[in-house]
Amino acid sequence: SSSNEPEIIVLNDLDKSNILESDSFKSFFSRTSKVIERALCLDDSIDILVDYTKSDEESKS
Amino acid sequence: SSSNEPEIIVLNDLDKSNILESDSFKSFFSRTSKVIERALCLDDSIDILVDYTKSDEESKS
Amino acid sequence: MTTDLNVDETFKKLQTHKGVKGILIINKNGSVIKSTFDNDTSQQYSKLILDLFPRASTLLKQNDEKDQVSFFRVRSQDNDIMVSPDNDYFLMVVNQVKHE
Amino acid sequence: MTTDLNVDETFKKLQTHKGVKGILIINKNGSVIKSTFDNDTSQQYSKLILDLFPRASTLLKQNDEKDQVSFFRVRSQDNDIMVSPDNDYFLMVVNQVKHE
Repeated sequence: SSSNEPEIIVLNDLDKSNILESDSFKSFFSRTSKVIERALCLDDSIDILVDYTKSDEESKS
Repeated sequence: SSSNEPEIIVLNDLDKSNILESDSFKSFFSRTSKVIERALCLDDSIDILVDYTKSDEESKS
Repeated sequence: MTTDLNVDETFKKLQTHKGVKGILIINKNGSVIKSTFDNDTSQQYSKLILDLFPRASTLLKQNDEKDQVSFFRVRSQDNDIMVSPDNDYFLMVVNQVKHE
Repeated sequence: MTTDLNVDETFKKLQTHKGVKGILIINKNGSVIKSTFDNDTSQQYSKLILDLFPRASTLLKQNDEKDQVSFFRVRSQDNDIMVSPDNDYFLMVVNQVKHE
């Protein structure tokens, strides 16, 4: 990492707890966890990097 | 773009033509076009950003 | 919008999804809100996401200047790192893709 | 590995895919090999991809240092920019996602 980056602020447990309980966080997590969940399900069903029309050896080339 | 980036070399038509006809390029394009094709088909079938359990208004929030 | 989401339950649900190797939630300043990774790893990922996100945003805006990033992912042969941003926070999940 | 791929046909096939707004092929130095975009736009996208790719790679290597980027994508609500790298080249497709 380059040294001109601002140092990341480390939150204490109370700060984290307050954020986790806030409506803005819950709204964010409700929506984004569903997006990720659907992306995970797609990963489970189809791997776009695999060419199903070929043998395994060729698809690893 | 930052000015310390090397300027992109502009290829002439002959250079492009030679690349497009090379085996290394064809191998690249054969594989990656299939990856993108499968990704496009997934985009057509499932939009992971849409929450199908909600009304449209809520999913736009 | 108020929700009655149980954050712990939803987090655990993601965590128990087959193949999931880790979950990280950070705010837009990069501070770690919740994570399955150790402190150093969490901070490393945080810096990388903050470095990547504006460039992902610029790429999208090249096509439509009003576009905002809703999701990005990076795949290797075996792993998938997915990031979903929304207003003030980012959710990142590292998933090991199964090959059948 | 020799192939008898017809580049023009495959390129056109991608191009006619419903929703596809543009296709770009560049080499790892950012030079444009083939594109549906004008010169300026192609070069802009090229610079952005070259800026994004090493950061995507670093993100993956955080999880597994042997991992190499096979694919990355960025989604907005309406658009999807997909990039697939392989050895010496990158293929990028901009797709407008349909909402049904």
